[in-house]
Amino acid sequence: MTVAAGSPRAGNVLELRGVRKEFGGVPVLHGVDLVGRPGEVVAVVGANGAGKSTLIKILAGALPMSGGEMWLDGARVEPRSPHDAHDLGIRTVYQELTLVPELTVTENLLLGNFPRRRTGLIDWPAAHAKAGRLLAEIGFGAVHPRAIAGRLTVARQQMVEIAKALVSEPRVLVLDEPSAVLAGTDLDSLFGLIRRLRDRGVLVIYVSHRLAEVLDLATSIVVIKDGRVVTTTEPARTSEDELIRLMAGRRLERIYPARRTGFGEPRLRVTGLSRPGEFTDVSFTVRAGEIVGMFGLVGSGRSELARCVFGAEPASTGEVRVGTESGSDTEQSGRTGATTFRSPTQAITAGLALVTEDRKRTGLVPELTVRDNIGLTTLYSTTRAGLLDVPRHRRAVDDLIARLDIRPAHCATMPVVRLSGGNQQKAVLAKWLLAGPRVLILDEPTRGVDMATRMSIYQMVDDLARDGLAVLLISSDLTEVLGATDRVLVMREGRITADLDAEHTTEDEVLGYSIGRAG
Amino acid sequence: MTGQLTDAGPEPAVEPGRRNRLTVAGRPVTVETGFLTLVVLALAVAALTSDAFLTQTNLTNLLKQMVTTGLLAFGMLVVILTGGIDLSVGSVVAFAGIVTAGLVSGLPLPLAMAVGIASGIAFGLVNGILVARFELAPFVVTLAALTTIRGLAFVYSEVPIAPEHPDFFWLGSAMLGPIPLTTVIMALVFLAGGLFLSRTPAGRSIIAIGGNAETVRLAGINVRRHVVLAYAISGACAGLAGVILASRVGIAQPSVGVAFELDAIAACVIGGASLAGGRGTARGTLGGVLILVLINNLLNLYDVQSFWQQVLKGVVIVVVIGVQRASRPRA
Amino acid sequence: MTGQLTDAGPEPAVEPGRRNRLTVAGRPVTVETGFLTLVVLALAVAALTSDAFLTQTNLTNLLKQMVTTGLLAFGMLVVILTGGIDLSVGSVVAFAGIVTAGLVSGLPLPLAMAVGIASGIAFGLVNGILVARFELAPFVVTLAALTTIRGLAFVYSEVPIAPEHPDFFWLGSAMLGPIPLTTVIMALVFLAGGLFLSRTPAGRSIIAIGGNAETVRLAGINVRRHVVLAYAISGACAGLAGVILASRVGIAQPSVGVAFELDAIAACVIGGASLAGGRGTARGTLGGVLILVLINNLLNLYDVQSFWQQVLKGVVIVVVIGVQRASRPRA
Amino acid sequence: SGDDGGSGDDGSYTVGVANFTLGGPYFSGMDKAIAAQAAKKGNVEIVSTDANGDAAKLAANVEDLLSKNVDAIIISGGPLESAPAVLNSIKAAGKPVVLVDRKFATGEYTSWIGPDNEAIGRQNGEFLAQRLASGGKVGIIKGGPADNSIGLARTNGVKAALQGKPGIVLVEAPDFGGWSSDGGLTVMESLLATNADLKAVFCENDAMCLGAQRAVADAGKAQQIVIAGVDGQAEALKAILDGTNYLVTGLNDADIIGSMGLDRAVEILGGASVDKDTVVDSPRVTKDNAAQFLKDGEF
Ligand SMILES: Nc1ncnc2c1ncn2[C@@H]1O[C@H](COP(=O)(O)OP(=O)(O)OP(=O)(O)O)[C@@H](O)[C@H]1O
Ligand SMILES: Nc1ncnc2c1ncn2[C@@H]1O[C@H](COP(=O)(O)OP(=O)(O)OP(=O)(O)O)[C@@H](O)[C@H]1O
Ligand SMILES: [Mg+2]
Ligand SMILES: [Mg+2]
Repeated sequence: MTVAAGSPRAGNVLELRGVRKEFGGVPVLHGVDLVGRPGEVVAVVGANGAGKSTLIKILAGALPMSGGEMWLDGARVEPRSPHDAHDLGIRTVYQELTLVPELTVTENLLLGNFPRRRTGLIDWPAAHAKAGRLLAEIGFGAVHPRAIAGRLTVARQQMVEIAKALVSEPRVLVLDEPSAVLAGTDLDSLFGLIRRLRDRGVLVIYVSHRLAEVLDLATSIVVIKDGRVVTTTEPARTSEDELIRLMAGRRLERIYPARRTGFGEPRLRVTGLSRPGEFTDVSFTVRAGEIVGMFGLVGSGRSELARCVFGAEPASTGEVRVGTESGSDTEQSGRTGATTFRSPTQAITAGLALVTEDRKRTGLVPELTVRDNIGLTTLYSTTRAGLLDVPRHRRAVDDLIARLDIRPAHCATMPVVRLSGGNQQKAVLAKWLLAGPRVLILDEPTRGVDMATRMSIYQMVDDLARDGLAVLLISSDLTEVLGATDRVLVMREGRITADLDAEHTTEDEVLGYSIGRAG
Repeated sequence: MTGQLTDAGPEPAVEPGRRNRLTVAGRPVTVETGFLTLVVLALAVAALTSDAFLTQTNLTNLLKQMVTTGLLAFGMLVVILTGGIDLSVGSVVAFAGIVTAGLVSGLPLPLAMAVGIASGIAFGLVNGILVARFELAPFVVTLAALTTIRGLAFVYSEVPIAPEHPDFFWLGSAMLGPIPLTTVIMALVFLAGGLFLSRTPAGRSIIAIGGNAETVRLAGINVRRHVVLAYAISGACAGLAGVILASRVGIAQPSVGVAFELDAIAACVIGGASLAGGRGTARGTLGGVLILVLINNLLNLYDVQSFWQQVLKGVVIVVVIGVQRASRPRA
Repeated sequence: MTGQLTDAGPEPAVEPGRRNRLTVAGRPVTVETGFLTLVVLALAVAALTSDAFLTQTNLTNLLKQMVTTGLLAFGMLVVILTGGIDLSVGSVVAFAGIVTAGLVSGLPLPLAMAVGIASGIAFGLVNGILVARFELAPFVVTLAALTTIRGLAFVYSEVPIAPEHPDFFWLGSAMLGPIPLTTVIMALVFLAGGLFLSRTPAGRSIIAIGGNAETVRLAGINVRRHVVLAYAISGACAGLAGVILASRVGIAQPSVGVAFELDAIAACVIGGASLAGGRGTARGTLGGVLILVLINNLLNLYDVQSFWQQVLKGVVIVVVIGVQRASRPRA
Repeated sequence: SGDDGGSGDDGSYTVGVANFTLGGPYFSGMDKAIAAQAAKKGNVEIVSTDANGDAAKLAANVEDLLSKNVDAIIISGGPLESAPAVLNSIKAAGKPVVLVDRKFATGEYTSWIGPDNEAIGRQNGEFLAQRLASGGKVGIIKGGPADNSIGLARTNGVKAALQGKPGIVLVEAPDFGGWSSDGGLTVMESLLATNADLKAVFCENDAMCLGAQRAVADAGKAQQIVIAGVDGQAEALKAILDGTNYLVTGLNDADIIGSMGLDRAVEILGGASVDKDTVVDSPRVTKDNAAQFLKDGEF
């Protein structure tokens, strides 16, 4: 789509022309054009590292552009700070969570916009009420305004992030992968919200790797590959397959590998595991070669369960057994009657691995290099004469970087924070694969991962399972849970409510168990 | 609830799924109750074990001896909330005091005092600008300031200055009934400061900055300006403390105030502040000051020999923050 | 490259996507080169402006003067890398020194020295356990330790101890050619320490812990044990520094070492360490020590008046970390 | 002469002054007195250093001075007890060293000039004994731990004079006043809380006494408690002269000691043979003679 030079096309709220960005001489965006009118939902899709978040940060005033132009309502603008962008009516929800963890939801929402009394002091009751109203209006009433933000689940934090952008109505709302951590009704609330805003004439810029929802929501779709726009199209004129092909630059056959059969011995056995307030009497088994999915709504207790199985938190009762080894046979954990691993170290020694859901807080050491992050699990096992065997360590890590196609190619010595979100996720995965586990627990492993990479992750997990790895895949993505696993456990309010054969169940059935409608 | 006034945050809801580590009679011990118990317990023990403790002289002493640490601790709290630290306060105390004492002969007393406090603000602004604008580490910036300002105090006057001005003593020794005027001033600082932190946008922003500065910046708030403000407040408090201390002693010494910053920081942490920023209350800090002053007072009343006082003081501080920590839910 | 040995991290590749703020002749000034330039510049200025600077006596002095700060700074670096801080080192210096001097009359000299160093390790272990096991704030734990250990030093001996033992001086005054033995010891500590940080699992873990302790814990590494180890290393370095200092001065005083921690911390930060943890190198810290010692030495050689020395020292430190900061890419 | 130091050939010298600390009026007064005397002489240049209370830094400073090839070194050791290695390195460099105020317990020095602190204390004690003929409680405020033997000597002097006197009770404050006025104030406040019936208080230096005097005044006990200090700090002399309850101090005159120290160094450089130790008189200052000392007491 070419735009006449000179004045921007009438009716466009936002117009980007030839936006370029380089980081220290390395170009990331090569001249991106993007046009949006009021009441449109412009979806931006592209593989991990394509430059979507970079583009969005430029829109938000959080990053300066290296070249190009930005027009808003027919006027040339150049927001130099988030503050400028706010004043221009651009509100942004970033890919990474940006809440102040110590503060309440209310404060996170209203920071800078507090209702005040005549004395000039903040009116707290009014503030909480306002926050509550706002959350309810946009369908996130489940989030308590007085809760401390840092203690909420990632999903709820994401809701707060979204609500924050809507404290005053924006002209342009920019959402960078808002749906990645949401599921079920929360997802529906988000879509409803976007539609309502669209109908009110707000321009929504929407980044997502979930192509089905992109096709459903967007009015136009911009496909970015390696920092260039490859196509601008419309949902009616394209398909998921085509988009994937455009993003990846190649045709992709089937998303999920064929199912395996003939599972081996039980590898992970969890019996009667409980932790008050989080989950109750959970029992399940994962066999060698089996991939077991676990679905549930936000707050259903899956992540807590995983942490507990992994020994990161104590259980009050129950037993965890890996292969024939059980957690802490000799010494019962704490004062409780549980026989579980007392520390991640123990769990890892027994062959467990856990890819946590919050990579920023529990998956990565941000300032360390990619290589050091991945090597973390094998630090103590790759030594010679007490010293780290650097060449061997390096070879093993670099090999995985190549196998998982973590980008950019020379990223081994980059601090891991500088990777794009999806590539960070791959680095976390690599760390655990390097440890050579016998049981792999994945908590939302494909969050923010593009389709092509997802497929390679599924393929990799499948390969490992064929070699006898037992996998527990926790996910809020129904399609993934059904497609990539052999068996699905459904969790509701801290209990396992169903154990279904993945091949013979339906999305509706799983969802039903998760909200207590069926069974 | 009067607590509202000095609470640095709106009360959080009861958090589901989090357990406090200490419980008494089944009820979780919150930071506030755990801490209050500690203070009350300390006071009770003091009253029961020392005849001298509850005498009016001693109680007045306690009130007087809180003032310097108290003022410094409040300013320190504000800086700590941003995630910074201000090691220069002790030197500012010396500088503000000696400048005030030096000027009294030429200027009207209130003006001389204002200059003393203003000098504290000026140093605070420099600290703040170096930290916020030039993004230098607060620890080292204020450590350098500690050295430089101490040097400047000596450059201003190598010898102590004892002003002739008869009113010079007044501020430091006036009593409002049984309560020293300086204690009232300190209380007012905590009251206004608590209100500032809990009920003004600037105060809330300062706390939020300590929690996550980038978020606050992305929310369109000028982070730098708030950080500079925080250091200026600390400077102002240190300046005021310096003026009051000089007036109280009647002599301004360029060497005064060495290691004062340590007690101020300890008071904040004992009062529940996190040195990582974002957490801490005026009320808690005041409690921390009280505990520190109590420790000193009791060790003196029990006639504990000085070295053992040092040994015990350290041990007691660890015990106090241990209790404090145990009554806070796990992060 | 020998640098590998003392580098606490893998060399960062030329990092794409980051702009350095300083460039010289179009090439970005990295931390390393910027810092090195600074050191070389300081040395050049010193050599050109002071006749006394390049004399052998003075250079030997410089080497001697680095030792205490250097040893403390390395231990401090290890603690800082974990995200902690150790304020107690100055008191440990005093304690280790006085205990060694006290024991020399009864024990063989090496054994007495070993006891001095061991006492430092013991204090470090206590600090580490309080921080790691009880999750107390390092700043306050080690501040309390500062007070307690100082008190214990005085309890051990209120008066300085000057041992009669003729060999007591030896360690502090022996020379290997033009180089003081103590400097060689310090250099060995930095060499071994650099190796530890860059090439052992424990060292790498300590750095990672400072970056994100929870991630490290979940990776199966015993975080607590490593944190305790870090404080023990700091205690060992402080103990060694105390023994060397007593031997150098020829007399052990319970009051020695006040505020030593500040120079040690400053050296780490000048050398590029982040007080938030996770970033810092042995090599950089050594550079920081050199710069601090140079500042003092030059101010003396230029005959700057004492109080102005303090004023200037602070200013120079700010300038140095400013240059340092400017040559580091923005976060 | 330049900073390569005069050889003395032209009769000019460079003298290095190593101050352990300048952080107290007495010590900075000493440093100034040395410089003033040198200026008076005309041919002596002074290089002064400050160790900021750090023994290792003192050693470093002396090494720096030796690098600059000074002809002689004066050490104002303040509370420092001894510095054998410092003295050794000066000796190794073949330079004379003059100690002022503080005589080191160990090590070789060329000459020492200073007060007899125990005598000053005794002098104060005798004054108080006279004053409290009918007995009473005497508080003692110490500056710091006994690793500073100056304070210890002063206190021992007071005790020696007062102990065994009928009706006299000695009370030592548990905490130290840190040699400063604010420290003296706080310690006195605490002391008054447990000992309301004090009749007199002795502090190991004037700075602390000035603070203690405030605490006594605030407690409304200025009529009841008399004060005795040591040093002759200007404010103390004034308080004595004004007829307050600050009755006595022992003059420890930095001016005299400092100028004598410089003279001594120059004499040694000139080849004269000098006394090893010289005790400087410390006259007792009371209201009667305070005026005379206040005039020239300039620190
Ligand atoms: N601050 C930075 N410094 C250097 N390189 C950066 C920086 N930020 C991003 N990059 C690089 O820019 C490229 C684009 O990153 P960006 O985060 O925009 O990707 P993305 O399309 O949002 O990917 P994802 O789907 O994984 O979120 C990546 O190669 C990334 O490594
Ligand atoms: N309304 C709520 N407000 C705050 N916290 C909540 C709420 N509901 C649940 N939680 C918290 O959520 C935690 C359980 O969530 P957990 O992460 O284990 O579930 P999950 O099924 O993995 O959800 P998610 O998909 O978000 O990861 C508990 O610690 C609980 O305290
Ligand atoms: Mg992105
Ligand atoms: Mg979860």
